[in-house]
Amino acid sequence: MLIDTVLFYIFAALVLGGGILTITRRNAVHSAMWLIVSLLGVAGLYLQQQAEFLFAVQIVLYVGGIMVLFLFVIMLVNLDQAARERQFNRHWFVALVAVAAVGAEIGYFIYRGRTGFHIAELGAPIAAPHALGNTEMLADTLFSEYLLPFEIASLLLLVAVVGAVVMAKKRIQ
Amino acid sequence: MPGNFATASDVIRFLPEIILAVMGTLLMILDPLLHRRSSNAFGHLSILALAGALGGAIYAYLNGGPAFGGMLMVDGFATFFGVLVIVAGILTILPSYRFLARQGAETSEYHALLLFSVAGQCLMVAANDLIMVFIGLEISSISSYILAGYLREDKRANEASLKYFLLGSFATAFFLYGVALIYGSTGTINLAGVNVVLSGPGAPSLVFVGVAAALMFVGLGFKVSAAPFQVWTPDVYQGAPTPISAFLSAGPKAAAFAVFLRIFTTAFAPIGHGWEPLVWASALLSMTIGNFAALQQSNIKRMLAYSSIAHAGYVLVALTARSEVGTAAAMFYLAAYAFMNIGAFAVVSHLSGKGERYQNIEDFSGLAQKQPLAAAMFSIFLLSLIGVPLTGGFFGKFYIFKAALESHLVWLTVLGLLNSAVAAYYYLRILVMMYMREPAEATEAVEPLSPGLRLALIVPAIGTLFLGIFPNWVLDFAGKSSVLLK
Amino acid sequence: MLDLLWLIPAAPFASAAVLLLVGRRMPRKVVATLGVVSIAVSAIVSGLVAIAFIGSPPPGNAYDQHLWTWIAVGGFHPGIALYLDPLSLIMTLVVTFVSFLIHLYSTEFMAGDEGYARFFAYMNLFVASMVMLVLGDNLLLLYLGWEGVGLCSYLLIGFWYRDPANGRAGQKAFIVTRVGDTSMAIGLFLLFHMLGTLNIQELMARARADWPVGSGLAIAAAALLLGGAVGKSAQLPLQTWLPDAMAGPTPTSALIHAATMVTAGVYLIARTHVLYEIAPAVQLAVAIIGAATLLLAGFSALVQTDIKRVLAYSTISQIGYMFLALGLGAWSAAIFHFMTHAFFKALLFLAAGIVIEALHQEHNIFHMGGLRRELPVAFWAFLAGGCALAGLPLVTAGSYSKDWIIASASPSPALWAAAIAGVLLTSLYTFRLIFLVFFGTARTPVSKQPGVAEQIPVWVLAVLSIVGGSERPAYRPFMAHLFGATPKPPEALSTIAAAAAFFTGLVCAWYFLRGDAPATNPLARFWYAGWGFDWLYGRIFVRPVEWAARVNHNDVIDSMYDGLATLARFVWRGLALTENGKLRWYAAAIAGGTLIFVALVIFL
Amino acid sequence: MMSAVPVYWFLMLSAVLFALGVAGFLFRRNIITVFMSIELMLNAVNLSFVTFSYQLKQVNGHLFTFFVMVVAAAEAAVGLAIILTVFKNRSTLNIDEVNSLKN
Repeated sequence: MLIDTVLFYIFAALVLGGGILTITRRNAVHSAMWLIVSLLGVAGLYLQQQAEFLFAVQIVLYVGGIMVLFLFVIMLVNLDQAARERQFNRHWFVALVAVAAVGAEIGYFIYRGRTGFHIAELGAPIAAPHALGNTEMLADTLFSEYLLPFEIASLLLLVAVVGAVVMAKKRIQ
Repeated sequence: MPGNFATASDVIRFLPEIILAVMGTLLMILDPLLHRRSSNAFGHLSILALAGALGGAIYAYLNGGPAFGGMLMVDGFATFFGVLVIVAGILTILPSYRFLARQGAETSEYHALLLFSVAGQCLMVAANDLIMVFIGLEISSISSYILAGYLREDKRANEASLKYFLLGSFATAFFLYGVALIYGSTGTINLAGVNVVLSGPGAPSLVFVGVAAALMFVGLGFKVSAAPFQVWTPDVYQGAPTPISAFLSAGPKAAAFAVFLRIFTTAFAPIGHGWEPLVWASALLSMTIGNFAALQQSNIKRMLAYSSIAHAGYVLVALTARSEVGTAAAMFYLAAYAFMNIGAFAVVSHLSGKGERYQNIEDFSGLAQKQPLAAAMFSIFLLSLIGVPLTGGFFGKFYIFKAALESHLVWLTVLGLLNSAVAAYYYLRILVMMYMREPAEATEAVEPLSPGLRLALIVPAIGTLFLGIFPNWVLDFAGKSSVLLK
Repeated sequence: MLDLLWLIPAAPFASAAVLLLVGRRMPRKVVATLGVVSIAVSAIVSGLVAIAFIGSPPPGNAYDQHLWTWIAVGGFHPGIALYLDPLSLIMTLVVTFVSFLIHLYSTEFMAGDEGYARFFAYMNLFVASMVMLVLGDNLLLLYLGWEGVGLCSYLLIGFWYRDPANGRAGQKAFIVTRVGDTSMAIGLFLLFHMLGTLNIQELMARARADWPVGSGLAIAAAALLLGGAVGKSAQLPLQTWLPDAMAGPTPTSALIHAATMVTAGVYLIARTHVLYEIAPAVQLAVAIIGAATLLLAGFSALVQTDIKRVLAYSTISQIGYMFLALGLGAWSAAIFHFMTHAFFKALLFLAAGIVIEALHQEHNIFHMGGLRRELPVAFWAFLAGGCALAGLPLVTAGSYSKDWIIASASPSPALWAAAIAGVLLTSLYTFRLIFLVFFGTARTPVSKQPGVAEQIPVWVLAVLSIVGGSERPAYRPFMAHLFGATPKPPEALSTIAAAAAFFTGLVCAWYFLRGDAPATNPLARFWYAGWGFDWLYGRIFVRPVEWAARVNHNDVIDSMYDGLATLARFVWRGLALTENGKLRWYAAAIAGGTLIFVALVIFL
Repeated sequence: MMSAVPVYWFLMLSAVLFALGVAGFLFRRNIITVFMSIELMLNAVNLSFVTFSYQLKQVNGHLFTFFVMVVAAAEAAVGLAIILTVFKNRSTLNIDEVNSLKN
């Protein structure tokens, strides 16, 4: 049990440290790198909560796919110029207070409602996550109950492909 | 049920989306074959697709019911909004022919994205599960982001697209956080399920679900441009291609309102007293900000954007009523609004000229002399936006305020009426420009009305007047369909 | 015959639609024919309907023509339905008939104007809306007509749009009446909400049954409706728009801003008189507003230099009489005065139009003079109209209606005195106008004599201004069905007092008010001109007049509206700041909104 | 089986991460970094979903997370394309300089 707690702290540190550095580094490439660290931390937390499939997807899709895309774009644009610009706006203090307030608010109410999560459990759980193994259970649900969203997600991706092509095409005419 | 693939009835109830998705894909396939030869063909095909989807939606309604294990609910409500967004799609395409030709833009992707967007909205309005709401919303939004920046050489369109995209994703994150909290506190993301848990014994505390509702309000309020999440609207409407501004103000807005109504009057109905103050405040803020900001606005697209914010406020008044009459009133209003607003934007698009040079209210000077038909139709739309009797806008407002009064929202009603009094001023300014000024540069340069545009003006005008003179039929249907919880 | 009722609004509406859409391409003859004939149809139909109605009154002395059900949801079924009773019959008759004459006049008056088709389209639309307002059997139709006439008024005031001042006048009219309209809309909503029906007759019946006399709801509803009436009829404190509205073409001023639209407020109150009967406090307010307005507007009329503005203030003042009558419960007297006023005021405006046209758009009465011989038609018309307006006893229509009102006021000495003082003022400004314009020496050459199309309406109206009051004996029982029989007030004393006031005014005007310079500062001017002027007159009369004129010269109340506009601009500027184009500000707004919303939920 | 870590710790962590994302969105001037902040917010949401799912012994939350990831991928493709176009037209990625549309 102790190991769980220790692992949680390690991953949480990765998540938060990565997050903070993501939004404070001047250089966009560094930000992206720290974002990857943060995402890996989240992946670790998934694993800790027995979401193996999502752990894999997080690494393959997020770290391997999305972040590479980010880096690619950062390389494409003029980095030097971006780096020279002031990175924070003048009203950062006001914004910081606002954000702290948002965080505090949500945190406060999660803390207050922490007992609330147990109240609303819908009867008996469908099945313990381990009965079938996470990935199998996920597949089972995905291809029955969630068939429609799964199919429709393809439309979403098609839209994204068309959209990206439209935006990236050369001159009109 | 689990393990089974789609049944025949599932497919029938899903017909409009299938038609739209298939036709959209077809457009992309035809692109290399048809390109340059006849760019109008894509427009024709899209209208065909939308007409098919319209038929499909009606056929689906006749065979209505839940589909895909309760993911979708094809009922009167879904059909009403489905038909609405499809018609909005058709009315967007009609003025687009000339518009795209004038700007020298490709037509295939434009129409494909439009079809996809409409498909996403059809999903949204029928969604009975938060995951479908989310995916529908995203399909509709992502296509809209691109469409807003479709003229990618145009700096303004670019900027509109960027702002819409970044702020949209920002708001969506809040929405998702709300969904997560709902899931955490009720253990389900099915709307009916949420309702059951919330109204049953041992429901989670109001604070908890209330915060979730507030966060979801952020995401949906953004899409319908309700204050204080309306900030993007003027910039995006101004920068986007005019037919797309029209579309944004009708299709995605109506669909987002449909989701709004469905979630808040079914899933969150048991905690109505919790979210009512939020909607109340947002309604009042939207009306006031929209109307006052529009007062002195000189850019017509921005002005219509502010007016769109104000109209979102009126619909929120109906939502605040928390009654079936309110829901029906919102439905009717959105239908009327779609007609009058798309019509108004069609006139703006007609006049804007190459590169959308003419966007000022002064540019409408003397339109009545040059093109009496366009001016007369525009007058109908403006009068309807004001809420003059015999137009759809009047009945919409009347019905909304009636619903509000029945729910004892006296102050909101009075403030709403005061607001609509203020609003008349800026709409009439345009009327004055058209009828009481000499033609100026823009009106001198205006091109003759193409057949497509003629339709794009006359159809919404007929719709607006029809809803004002014979509102019965639509009101009946809305009244019947507003019973979302059986 | 009664089933032709629908034609009365339909004919002008159809003509307006045609003229708006294709009028520009039609030859002027066709435009004029269409514009006039459509109104003629309305007038003839209303004549036929009137004959049928009076000849064989329908059961209940009212006729309801249901055209189709507008909506039928949630237990209420307002229809497109017309309701004809003595009140709406009189209103319709007068409106269509006077409209017809004024349209006929316009065919010549507007002949040189490039916006010919537009003019007739708006005018026809106006007539259709006005008739709808009068005949509508439910609040929705009433409101439709109300908004419609407001819109047409706005469009017509700014008709000669090349002068920006005209546009401003139109906007001012719009904004000021809007204040009243909003009050009325809220009042209508209140009525509908509390009594659960839109049908006016049912509303009144239910109000009478449900609300005790003096109940808060009745007072609120009556007061809110009064707000609308005050705005539309240019009564205190919303009177300031009407003089500026004279920027419109003269036939417009005659039709909309004198004879018909501005009396819509009177109609509204008469139509809902039940409400005022159960809200006596508001009814008293109506009387006081009427009395105050008729005096203040009378003072203002006395010092104006623009011929049309004199008439405008006179209109405000005369509607003040109608309000006074309404406030006194003399409903029929108010409507009777509406009718005679429609005749003589339209006549005065049309005659003024002839004068203005003849003198190259000269509006200043101090640049006129001696037109008695140059423009005899205008002179005789003006004389007939002026006598009716000022109430030349026994021979003019105006005296019959006004004496009735004054007699009704006799129970209240203060109101009675105000009414008599009003007669004196009316007589003063009317004859000042006549003397300045038609007597003395000519200052501007006459360039045009009125043609047939202008003369016919003027003659007809002149005759009506004289004899239009003679049917009063028949009128009184006719209206009694609706308003209840009221005992005929003793009129002898009032008539004598009014006659005395009339002649005093006439004589004073002859002696004191024929100065040949603008009376912006009458005291000084009169000294210089050397007209018989004595210390008493200066002390007792001119000073108060000057004071009243200055106070009421639109400044006080106008600045209030300016304040409103400034406030709106201020709010706008604040809001404009939030739209600064910076994405991060927008995001901050969204985040801030979220913060507040979440806080609302947690802490509320 | 149950982790010794109280469930609301995960939720707190997720809330803080969400707030960090909001902060990044509001502070940063580089559009790409702003966009990355959105990814942080989405991850915070996902973490909440997984936690709740674990708590409820369901896989529905996992599925929602999965779809959020799919959507994130789609948004990334489209968003980066939009950002590239903006850069091509304006040669800047400073978010404050993209403000030609305003009152």
